[in-house]
Amino acid sequence: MKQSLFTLEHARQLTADTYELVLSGDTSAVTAPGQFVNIQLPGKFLRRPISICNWTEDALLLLVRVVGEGTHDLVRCVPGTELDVLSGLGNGFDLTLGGAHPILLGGGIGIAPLYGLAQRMLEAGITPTVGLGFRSGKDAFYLEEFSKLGCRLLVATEDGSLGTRGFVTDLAKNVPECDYAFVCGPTPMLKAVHGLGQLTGGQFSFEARMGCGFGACMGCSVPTTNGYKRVCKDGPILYKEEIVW
Amino acid sequence: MKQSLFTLEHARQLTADTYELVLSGDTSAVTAPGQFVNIQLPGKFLRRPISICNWTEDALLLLVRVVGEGTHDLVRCVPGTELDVLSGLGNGFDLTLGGAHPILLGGGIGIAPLYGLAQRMLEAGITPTVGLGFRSGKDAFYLEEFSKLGCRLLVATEDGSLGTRGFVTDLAKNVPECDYAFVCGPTPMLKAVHGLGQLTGGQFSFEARMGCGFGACMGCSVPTTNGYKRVCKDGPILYKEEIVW
Amino acid sequence: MVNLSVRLGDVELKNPVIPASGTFGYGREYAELYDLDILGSFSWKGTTAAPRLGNPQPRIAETASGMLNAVGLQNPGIDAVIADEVPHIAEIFHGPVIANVGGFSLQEYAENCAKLSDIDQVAILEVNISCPNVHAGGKNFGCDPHAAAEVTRAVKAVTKKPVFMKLTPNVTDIAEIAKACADAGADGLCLINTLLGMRIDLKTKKPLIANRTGGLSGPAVFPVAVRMVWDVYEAVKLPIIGCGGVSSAEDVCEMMLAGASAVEIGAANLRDPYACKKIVEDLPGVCERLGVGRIADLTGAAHG
Amino acid sequence: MVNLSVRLGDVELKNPVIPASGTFGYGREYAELYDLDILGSFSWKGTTAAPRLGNPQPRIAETASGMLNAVGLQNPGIDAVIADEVPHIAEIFHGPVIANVGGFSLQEYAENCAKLSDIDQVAILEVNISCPNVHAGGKNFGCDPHAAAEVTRAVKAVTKKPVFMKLTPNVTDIAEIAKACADAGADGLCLINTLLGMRIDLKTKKPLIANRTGGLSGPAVFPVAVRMVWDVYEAVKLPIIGCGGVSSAEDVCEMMLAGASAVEIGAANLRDPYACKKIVEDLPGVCERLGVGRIADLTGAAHG
Ligand SMILES: Cc1cc2nc3c(=O)[nH]c(=O)nc-3n(C[C@H](O)[C@H](O)[C@H](O)COP(=O)(O)OP(=O)(O)OC[C@H]3O[C@@H](n4cnc5c(N)ncnc54)[C@H](O)[C@@H]3O)c2cc1C
Ligand SMILES: Cc1cc2nc3c(=O)[nH]c(=O)nc-3n(C[C@H](O)[C@H](O)[C@H](O)COP(=O)(O)OP(=O)(O)OC[C@H]3O[C@@H](n4cnc5c(N)ncnc54)[C@H](O)[C@@H]3O)c2cc1C
Ligand SMILES: Cc1cc2nc3c(=O)[nH]c(=O)nc-3n(C[C@H](O)[C@H](O)[C@H](O)COP(=O)(O)O)c2cc1C
Ligand SMILES: Cc1cc2nc3c(=O)[nH]c(=O)nc-3n(C[C@H](O)[C@H](O)[C@H](O)COP(=O)(O)O)c2cc1C
Ligand code: FES
Ligand code: FES
Repeated sequence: MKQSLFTLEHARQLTADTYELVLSGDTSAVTAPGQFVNIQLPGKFLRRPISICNWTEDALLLLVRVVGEGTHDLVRCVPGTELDVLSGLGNGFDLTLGGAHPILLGGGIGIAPLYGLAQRMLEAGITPTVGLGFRSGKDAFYLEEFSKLGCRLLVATEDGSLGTRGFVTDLAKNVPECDYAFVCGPTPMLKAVHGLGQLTGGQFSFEARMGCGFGACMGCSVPTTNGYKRVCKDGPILYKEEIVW
Repeated sequence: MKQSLFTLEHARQLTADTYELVLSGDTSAVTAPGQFVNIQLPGKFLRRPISICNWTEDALLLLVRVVGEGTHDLVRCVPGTELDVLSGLGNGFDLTLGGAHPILLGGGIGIAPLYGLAQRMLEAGITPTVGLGFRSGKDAFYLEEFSKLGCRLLVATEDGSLGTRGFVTDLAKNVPECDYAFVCGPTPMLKAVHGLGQLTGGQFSFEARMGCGFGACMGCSVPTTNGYKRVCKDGPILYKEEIVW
Repeated sequence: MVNLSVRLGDVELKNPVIPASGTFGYGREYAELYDLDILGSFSWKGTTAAPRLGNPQPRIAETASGMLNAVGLQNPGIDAVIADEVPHIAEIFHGPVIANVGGFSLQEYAENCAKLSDIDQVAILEVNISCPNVHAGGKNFGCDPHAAAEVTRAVKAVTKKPVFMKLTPNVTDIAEIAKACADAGADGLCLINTLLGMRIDLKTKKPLIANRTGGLSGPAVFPVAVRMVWDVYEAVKLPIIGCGGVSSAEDVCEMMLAGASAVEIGAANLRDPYACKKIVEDLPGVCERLGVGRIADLTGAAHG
Repeated sequence: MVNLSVRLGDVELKNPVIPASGTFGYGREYAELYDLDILGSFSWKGTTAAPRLGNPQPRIAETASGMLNAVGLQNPGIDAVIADEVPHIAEIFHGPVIANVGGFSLQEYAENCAKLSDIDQVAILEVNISCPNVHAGGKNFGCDPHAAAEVTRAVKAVTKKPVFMKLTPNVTDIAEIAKACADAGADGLCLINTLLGMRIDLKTKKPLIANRTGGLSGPAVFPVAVRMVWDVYEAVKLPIIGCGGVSSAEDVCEMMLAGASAVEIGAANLRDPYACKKIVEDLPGVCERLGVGRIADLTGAAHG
């Protein structure tokens, strides 16, 4: 973990409520896809945890969905704004454990960490299938970006306005040969994927309301079969076999 | 009183801790020199009261001394910053009551409202003598501005590094023919001036910690011979004969 | 169309937005700014028998997301209020008024309330029991269930107007005080008054407030107020006016979910004189977003 | 050169800066960030007899200038702390440690304190009495002077270590509780713990904290903490650790002026993991500006 100032370079609107942000700064603390940053915002007491969508040596890519005041203020920062960021938080995905053809399943804003994961998998010679779920076609984003990476891309929408009608679980069922999943999305989705019979293993990215984000306060602890784990420090990635609903 | 947005046009440093600010916006609520504005600052619950140094139809001139976080943040606003301002607060000076040759006495940042007052007096054919007091020569500001108005200017410093060594009371004693004073400065100065035998009358600008600044909370009330008065609404200008120390 | 009307017992308000006592004077200053008739009601400045000059300066200090005040119940006294303010209020506001009453003895509370009982526009007597009892060594009435009940009984004995007891948060168990007031016949409750707080000036090394302590209010206290409204809603069946740190239409809804039937807004008016107007204007939109057709349905909806 | 050293009874600290219990774990996470030896001390996470899993999620909510937590004393239990954490602490920190102890019965408090009595590095036992007494229908020990005194006596009977009772602010008269602890033999006091608060989620219409209420801390509570430290300083002659909303070197000084001999910093560490380091670094400059050569001289200097 590192505390440092990042500069907002640009913010681009992707859908009605979703934005892509590029922050420049020292990313040396980032070691794995699936890690997150915790961003201090003026007037807010607690920081806001946001997954690292992707990163280079000197820049972070974030995808942010506006749900409240903090995310609202964040996406409206003008380029040049300096932000106090804790970077490189959490364990991140272990991409070596998913075999050669894992499936990456993301729902809504949960697709963010899968992008950097997919890119690094491809660099490592792993060819993931990516299944992305959205409420409707107008909520979809980052399809082209995932395509350009060169991975197989499946899309589902709840209203069928884009891709398969249904959920990411339906996408997974169509590729029964994929038996290891990397998953990020809302809790009901995580739970549904977790219940898929075809999976022998998987890594699931969890969310929790956080006090600190670096393991000090026990604010984010959840029960697992290995005892309580801190989503911020021992997670946010939990493994299929340890998850307790 | 009016609530509206003002835009910071420029901030100029005058001394180590004193700044001149120009804010553009609707000044229609300002009716007299000696009134003040109450400025909302991000992250501060209460507004900050600042005297109107001078004003035009569409701009306010303020002089601000940095004493704490609020004034620190205010003078560091970048040009273009929008500020939520309550303007035209307080009673202001009545320049018709001081005769043809009143004296204006200001100490430190207290000289601010005297500038607009002096200008309006001159416009009305009144020729004020202005006595300004500072701790030392390096703390002095706005001497040229006052001179340019065309009024008689006297300066005192506590260490004698500029003008007369001493206080504004010493300046007043040198012009015994002036028997009506318009005064703004720290409380000990107000009190000393109030005690000057030569004065038959005068108007004194008071400060108080304020909850609202527009008369609603009684946070700023002080005793006078006319009962309690609200510095923000019935003041900040109190008259010599009603002042109780 | 969202229905914003709410009831406080038999009193109907067009909406739940009520400027809180001590932050709205007797309405004069705000009437110059906006039409007060948009408000559900307003609670006037705490009024005592004799005129009170209040505490020495300074009376105000800033805190993180809040403020301290030690105004000390400065008011012109009940006779002057009835003579000068009540007729003026009738001109600037045409809805039901909440008369906030202070007192330093049972007798004073009762006399004040009796005097207000014939004024038609006064719809509710809000009895502020965060006052020291001069007959009990300055112990605060609101900190003791017996004293709180005694005030309630004393006031109820002299008036037919609905009596809402305004509770102090500086107690171990606010539900206990609420129950004591309810058992003594209160028609409703208003909570919270300010939390006791203090700031010290680093330069002078003395308390910033001349009176040493002041009452903390503003957004800082909102979670404490919500918790206490919840606790009191569980403990008694009386209508509750929720108060403490409310500064947005969302806060109004949150306070109602905790159990409030109407909501008072204090310090927010001082920071932004148009706060209550903005809240009234924002409420329909917030209710629509929450899928609420009748705002009164929010009261207590987070319970059970 | 400003002298930053302070005393808590017989315990000397190199400076008054102490991370507060529950926001610093057992030091591990912060030791990765900075050299803990710059600190006066640190108070470890509230430790109970049995390991505790704590409350369900969510446990955290944001408030204006503060936060609510309902962690529920999650900790590995005293035996695991002694076996695993104490030896590790000896590696990462070489000053006196404050051992924060929780308990749900007199017996549990006493047993926990007895177990910690032989650990050299533990300089002070900080007994958190904001816990429900399982033998008294869950009534909070810290809300009743008799219960607070009983805990004090039970603990003092089993240990020679200095015992600091950590008081809850959710009481009518904190000075009364402080006096009860003092009379029962406490060596010092720590205050305040968190204020009971609550937030409600407008979308789900349910409390945001799964446990319904949480403890409010952060800058929002600072004026309440300063006031209570003042009151307790006037009431008892014991050393006080001031706590509640402190987030800057200036706040440390203000808390000391109110009567604190040393100062704990809680929520500020969560917002900024380097908060205590920055405060330690800023203190000399702030003291110089205030003309203070020995920071210990600030303690209580605003009184009398
Ligand atoms: C590990 C992790 C990774 C995340 N990655 C992303 C991401 O890449 N993009 C994105 O848009 N969002 C992400 N989130 C969710 C994001 O943190 C919340 O949407 C955000 O904190 C909401 O803040 P707000 O002020 O807009 O909303 P409010 O509801 O006003 O926030 C109030 C409080 O609740 C907390 N909170 C609200 N929702 C959540 C939530 N879902 N999870 C955790 N805390 C919450 C806030 O942090 C704040 O403390 C992630 C959350 C976690 C825990
Ligand atoms: C009618 C009036 C006119 C004023 N005109 C000017 C002016 O023209 N130029 C100028 O530089 N200053 C002026 N002041 C003083 C100015 O308001 C304070 O210096 C400023 O509020 C300090 O804010 P801060 O956050 O920097 O200091 P802090 O000390 O951190 O402020 C903390 C709180 O105390 C209040 N406060 C602190 N000092 C004063 C004070 N002297 N008077 C009233 N409230 C105070 C603040 O408003 C705030 O609420 C005036 C004050 C009044 C009442
Ligand atoms: C300046 C000021 C004066 C107050 N005067 C009174 C009063 O006279 N009577 C009363 O019952 N409450 C009084 N209060 C308390 C408020 O009515 C309200 O209960 C409290 O401030 C909490 O609400 P808030 O956080 O919205 O301000 C006063 C509050 C303030 C800020
Ligand atoms: C997440 C969290 C956990 C806490 N856990 C404990 C605890 O285990 N024991 C205890 O005595 N106090 C605990 N506290 C209270 C703090 O030690 C401190 O008394 C309180 O938070 C006020 O200080 P602050 O405003 O600086 O946070 C906890 C506070 C927080 C925020
Ligand atoms: S958020 Fe503090 S431990 Fe995870
Ligand atoms: S500051 Fe509120 S009445 Fe003057």
